[in-house]
Amino acid sequence: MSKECVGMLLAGGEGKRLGLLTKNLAKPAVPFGGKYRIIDFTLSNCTNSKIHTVGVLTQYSPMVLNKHIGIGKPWDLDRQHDGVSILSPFTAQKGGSWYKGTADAISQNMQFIDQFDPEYVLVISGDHIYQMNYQRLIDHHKEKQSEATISVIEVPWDEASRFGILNTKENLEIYEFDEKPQNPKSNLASMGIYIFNWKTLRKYLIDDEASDSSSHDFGKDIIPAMLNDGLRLFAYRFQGYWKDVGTIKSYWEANMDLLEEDLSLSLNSKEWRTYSHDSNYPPQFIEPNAEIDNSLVNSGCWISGIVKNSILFEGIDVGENTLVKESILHPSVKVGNNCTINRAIVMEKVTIPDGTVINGEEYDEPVVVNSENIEKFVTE
Amino acid sequence: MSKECVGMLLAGGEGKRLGLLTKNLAKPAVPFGGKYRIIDFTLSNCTNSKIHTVGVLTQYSPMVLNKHIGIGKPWDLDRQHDGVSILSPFTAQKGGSWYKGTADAISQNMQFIDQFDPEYVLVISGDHIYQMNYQRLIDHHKEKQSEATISVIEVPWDEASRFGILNTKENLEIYEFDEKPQNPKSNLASMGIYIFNWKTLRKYLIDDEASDSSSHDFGKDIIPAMLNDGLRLFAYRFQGYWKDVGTIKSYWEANMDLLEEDLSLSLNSKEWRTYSHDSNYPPQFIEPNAEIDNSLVNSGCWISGIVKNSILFEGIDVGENTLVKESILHPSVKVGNNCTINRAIVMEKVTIPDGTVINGEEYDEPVVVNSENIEKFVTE
Amino acid sequence: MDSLMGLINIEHEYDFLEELTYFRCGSAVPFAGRYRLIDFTLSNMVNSGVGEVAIFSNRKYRSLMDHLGTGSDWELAKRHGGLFILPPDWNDPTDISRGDLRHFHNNRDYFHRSKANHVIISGSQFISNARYEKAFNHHLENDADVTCITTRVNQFKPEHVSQLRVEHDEDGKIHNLTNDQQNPHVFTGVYIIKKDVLMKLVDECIAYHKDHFFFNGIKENLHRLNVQFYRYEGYSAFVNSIESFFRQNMNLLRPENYKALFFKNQFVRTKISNEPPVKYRKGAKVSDSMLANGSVIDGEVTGSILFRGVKVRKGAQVKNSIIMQRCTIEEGVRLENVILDKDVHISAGQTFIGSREKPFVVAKRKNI
Amino acid sequence: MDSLMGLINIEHEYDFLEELTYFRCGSAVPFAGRYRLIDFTLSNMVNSGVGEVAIFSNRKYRSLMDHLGTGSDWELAKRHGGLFILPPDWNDPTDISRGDLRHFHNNRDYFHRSKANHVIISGSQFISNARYEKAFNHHLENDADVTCITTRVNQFKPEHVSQLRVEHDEDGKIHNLTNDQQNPHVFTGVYIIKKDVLMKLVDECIAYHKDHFFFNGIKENLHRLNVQFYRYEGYSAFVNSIESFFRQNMNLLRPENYKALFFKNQFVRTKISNEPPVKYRKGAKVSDSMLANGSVIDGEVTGSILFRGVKVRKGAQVKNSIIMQRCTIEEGVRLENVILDKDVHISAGQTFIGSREKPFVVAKRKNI
Repeated sequence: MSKECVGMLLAGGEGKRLGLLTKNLAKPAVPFGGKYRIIDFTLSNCTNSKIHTVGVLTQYSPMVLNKHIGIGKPWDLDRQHDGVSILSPFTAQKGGSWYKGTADAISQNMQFIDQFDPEYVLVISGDHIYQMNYQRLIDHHKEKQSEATISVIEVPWDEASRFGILNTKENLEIYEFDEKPQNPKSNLASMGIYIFNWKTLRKYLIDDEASDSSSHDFGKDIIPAMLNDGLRLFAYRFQGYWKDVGTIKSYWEANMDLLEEDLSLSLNSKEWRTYSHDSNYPPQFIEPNAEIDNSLVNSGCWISGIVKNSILFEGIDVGENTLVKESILHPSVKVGNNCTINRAIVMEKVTIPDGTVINGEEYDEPVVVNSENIEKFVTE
Repeated sequence: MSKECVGMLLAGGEGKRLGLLTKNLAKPAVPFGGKYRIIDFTLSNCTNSKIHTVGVLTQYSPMVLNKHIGIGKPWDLDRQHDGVSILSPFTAQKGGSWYKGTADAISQNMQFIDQFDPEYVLVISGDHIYQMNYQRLIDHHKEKQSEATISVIEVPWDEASRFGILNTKENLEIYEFDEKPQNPKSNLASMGIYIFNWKTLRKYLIDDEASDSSSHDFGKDIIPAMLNDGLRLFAYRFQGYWKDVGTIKSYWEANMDLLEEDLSLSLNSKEWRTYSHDSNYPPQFIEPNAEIDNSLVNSGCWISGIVKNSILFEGIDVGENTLVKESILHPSVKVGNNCTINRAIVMEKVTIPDGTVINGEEYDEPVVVNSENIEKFVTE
Repeated sequence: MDSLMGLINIEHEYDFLEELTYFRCGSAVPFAGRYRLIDFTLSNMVNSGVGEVAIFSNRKYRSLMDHLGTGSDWELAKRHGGLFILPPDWNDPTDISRGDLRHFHNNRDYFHRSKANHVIISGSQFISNARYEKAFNHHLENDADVTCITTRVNQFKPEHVSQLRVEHDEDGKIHNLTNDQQNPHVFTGVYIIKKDVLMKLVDECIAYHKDHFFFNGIKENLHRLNVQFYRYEGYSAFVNSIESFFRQNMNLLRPENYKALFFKNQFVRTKISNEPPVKYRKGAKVSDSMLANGSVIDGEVTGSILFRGVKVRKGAQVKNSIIMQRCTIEEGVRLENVILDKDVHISAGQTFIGSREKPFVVAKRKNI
Repeated sequence: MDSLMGLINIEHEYDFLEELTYFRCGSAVPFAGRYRLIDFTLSNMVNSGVGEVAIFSNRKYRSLMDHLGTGSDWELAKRHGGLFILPPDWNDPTDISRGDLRHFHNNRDYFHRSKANHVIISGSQFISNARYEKAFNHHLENDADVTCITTRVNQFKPEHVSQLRVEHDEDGKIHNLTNDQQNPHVFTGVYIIKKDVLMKLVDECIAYHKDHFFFNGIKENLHRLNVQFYRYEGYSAFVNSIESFFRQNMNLLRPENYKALFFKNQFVRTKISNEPPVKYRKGAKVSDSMLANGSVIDGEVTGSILFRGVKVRKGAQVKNSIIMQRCTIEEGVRLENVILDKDVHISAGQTFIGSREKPFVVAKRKNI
């Protein structure tokens, strides 16, 4: 069964800079936005862009991620012949190997892609927050008769040296890929979203596998090799909200961004829905003395205290005379009475005893609280 | 969500003795019985026994197997909160490792089992052909207040030395496990089907993981350790058809067994259905000059010639004036005109040109034909 | 092995919720922020391990079908078993059955195909979060033909008037079902029956031209059947009028009732939505209320129940009201003791005030 | 982007297959070994990328619902889009619509909710394995209001009498739909229409008390609509009587027809069964036949079509017959030119012989 485009979603990374948040959890599975996991944004982009064949490449601590994706139902990807497939490392007659890099992960699953005989392969990763119609990218790719097209976003010039920068001609044809340049010639940063002609990519992947010196990475090896051979590569300019949630600070910020009134990304959009699992928690219950201001609150919450500028996942209790401020509470967190939680990220199922005070400093990284370090904050 | 029993289905083996049949295919995924794959029998046993939570442990060449199991629909295992989960090797903060043995595969997925908080864990493997109600095994296990119960089958005394033999007291309590004994004291062979109290097994798995000398195998390490500690272990006597299809000869025989009239295993049973994928091939078409005798023929076949004592999977053509005898033809095999196929196993999608003669010797292993060695048989 | 199959029989439930049932059957009316009435009985069945449930529907079942879909949100979309919505569709000219017996008669197949040997039958007006396993064990232990699930009413309300009362022997056998308004031992409308007894009684009822299975088949035969009762002790409510509908919604704003209905046993299942968390914007004031996801609040909400996707704009006040899915309440509106059905739009500046006993009801999709 | 939604309108298909439609609508009648008539048009829609299909059903739709289930076997069990079986269920006392217009009127929501801007409408009597993409492109390129899919009949048979014939201008615009029996250019009953044109015509038809959307809305308005045609060239058949049903089944035993219907384009989709391969036992004799899985053959079968799970015992002879699901034909029975509906049991030793023109039909579940 032939498909025009197969999506390959890289979800195997460990996300070390997210510290406690990814201790036993793949980064794409980290809770986000009061209801979602990070990968939901990319999976929803696939569904909304009518990319119905998606391979999800997992490797690091995949259990929660696998369970979350499950049969793909929330994304309408529970299909008989295509839909979502989880691709983990495996052994073959010549032995097995772990995924050594982004390109290697795709190489090892060539057989998976080949069975759909696609024209294009879309390579995306499961750790960015954005809403994007990949069909527009594909249209642009076709129009330019490109071999590979990379989605880019304009970043402020003074931050450009933190990104992989694409230098292009006026018609957006790429002539150079500059990884974290000291003196950037452009402010077009790669979003890690690639569309390739499968025939072309297939050849480069085979060559890349054979090379001992390669790190088997799209940005470092495959794209430079293609540029080197003079292939037609184009950039596609994306306009809208896009955020890499690679650190605790950027994770916190991206969550807080959702409270902005005029963000171009909207969870409430009817045209571009963000899909996730929905549990059967009852509606949230707001007690007579509760106050909630500028916050997102999910089902099953029971609010008796005050919640300001915060994101509350499902099944959370906020006790009486308690203040939760500029914080993110993951599912099933129970906050007792007379507590103050300020600028904190509290992880799933943590119970915070009465009277606890957790105070993050204003400009520091927010405090991450889990069931092991909670004791630190409890004053007897 | 607590479950009484979680099934863990070992499907990672390479099945080397099946030669060409498992060259790029996990053994449980090898086609069987005109429509099925070997694992269908075990998965159907789970469904029919109302074991709705099943982890399938895969490692070797899992692509076809994963695709076959998919979301578990044919077995009614496409469920939101449990159903079938494919468990592949993965990495964690301390790195990753391949499954080193049957017990190690379970150890690495303890977290998966723990989330269901089960009383019992059923360990089965995906490479045997049998129809069995696991609830009876569980009942027997409960009745005997056993810590671990192993399903056994009586084998002829003169073959007992080829099996793992359980020596039991009269009440079926096991006092010794004898792996391929030269002088067997019993003819009760282990079927590789275990039911454990999860609490007990969990402890033994942790100890076993810590041991450097262990091969991390249920039969070789876990069961002997339990017996050594004087735990109550019982055998459960299974009566019925059971076959390990570990070699090409036994694979062929087990297929041919399905043509027997009085086999206790029946594909046509309404009480114990064997579930598998069903494609949308049209009904089989039998031409005016065709003859079919004592055979199984699946949908989408187009028969012009003669078929005797054979098993034909879906989408097969048998040309005019062609004889197919005592053979197994996997899906989409096309046999031309004027051919003779005798005692052969022809693998998926092989096209056999007009006039080809393939003749397996009566007592030898049947000939396995794939798209590479087919040339050998073609006489120009 | 003894096992249960389910039947929700709404044939005899007429349009008991006035405006709310003009275009849908009562069982499909929204309740408690994100549910429909039928969700409670259906969840109870599924949570008690019932794997196949049929619904005998009568009229206006379209929104019920929309809500239930394939049944997958109740784990009932299966190859074997599952959910069967059975609208009336009979074309046998020789069929002489009447009332709900027509359903039983024309859906014999449903009962015959199943391996279950007992049937649990219910309507949609009894709201609870119950597990039926204990009742089923009681039924089996007493080798009952029928076991009626009952409850004790502590405070009589109008909705109890029509519920049958139970009189029983010392050994638990029901010998009478009456309308004695002083008797607090009330039949919930949920009962378990042996499948073979069910089929036999259906045949008898049809032969004698009866038209109500429970009244004619069971109530009139108490003397010759072994009819037991099992008393359910948890939180429950009957909803059979606008007044009781409004009051029973509001009762859930008492914490102890909310906890008893939603956090005892398993969760009540309902259609999975895909709504984001509630967005409380700057200046929102919400208290003493229950809100479902997808709502966006700028204004003031007290003592109210908001379903999914409700918008309350700046300066609007919503008090003691039930606001169903996707309603929009524009700036400066004041609502009190009001029920808005789905998709109602209230333009800026208006005021609507009903009473607790007679809430002001606005029908679906009205634009006021 | 231009896209298509589907509608299968069987409101006007009366009980056209005699005994076979006593208890089921025509679209649910088994055909060609493992299908039902509706599978062909439904598969064509799905294979052409249509993601939502509604069925306007009228009476006797129960077995249709059983067959289609959740729609998952046609890949139509989705959260968005999917399969909508819409039985008649209207309760609006102000509704004045008649005939199939009642369906269109009461299911406006279905059309409004979809993002598709064109609708492909069909009945169930036209059997083909078509992809509609080309017809849709033709429709778009000509900016047609309606595009009728047509075919050319080479040999007139009774089933063609009632099919409309197409007269068109040189530029492809249809100016007349007639009953001219000499005209081989036949309308298949399948057409594509702009959604906004559809909705407008529905309103007009209702306002003028019309009762047949195609006749009154389209055929009577050919002069003011841009109605184009697209000619389908592949294998096709009309089934609208027992005689054509029998003949069109038998026609599929000619290899070229079987190949043209089943191996062109994608497979025809149908309900997934779980039957094992056909078991040919020792001594079985089968030729010139089509067999579905689950059958067990000991006897002799020639020139016949056997559905799933049919048992032909030793010494039984089945010739030129259609044997539907789960029939059992006991030892020594002789059948010729016979149609057995589902679950028929023919006891040992009997002989039934019909004629090609008037096959002997045995109704469902008969035990003879």
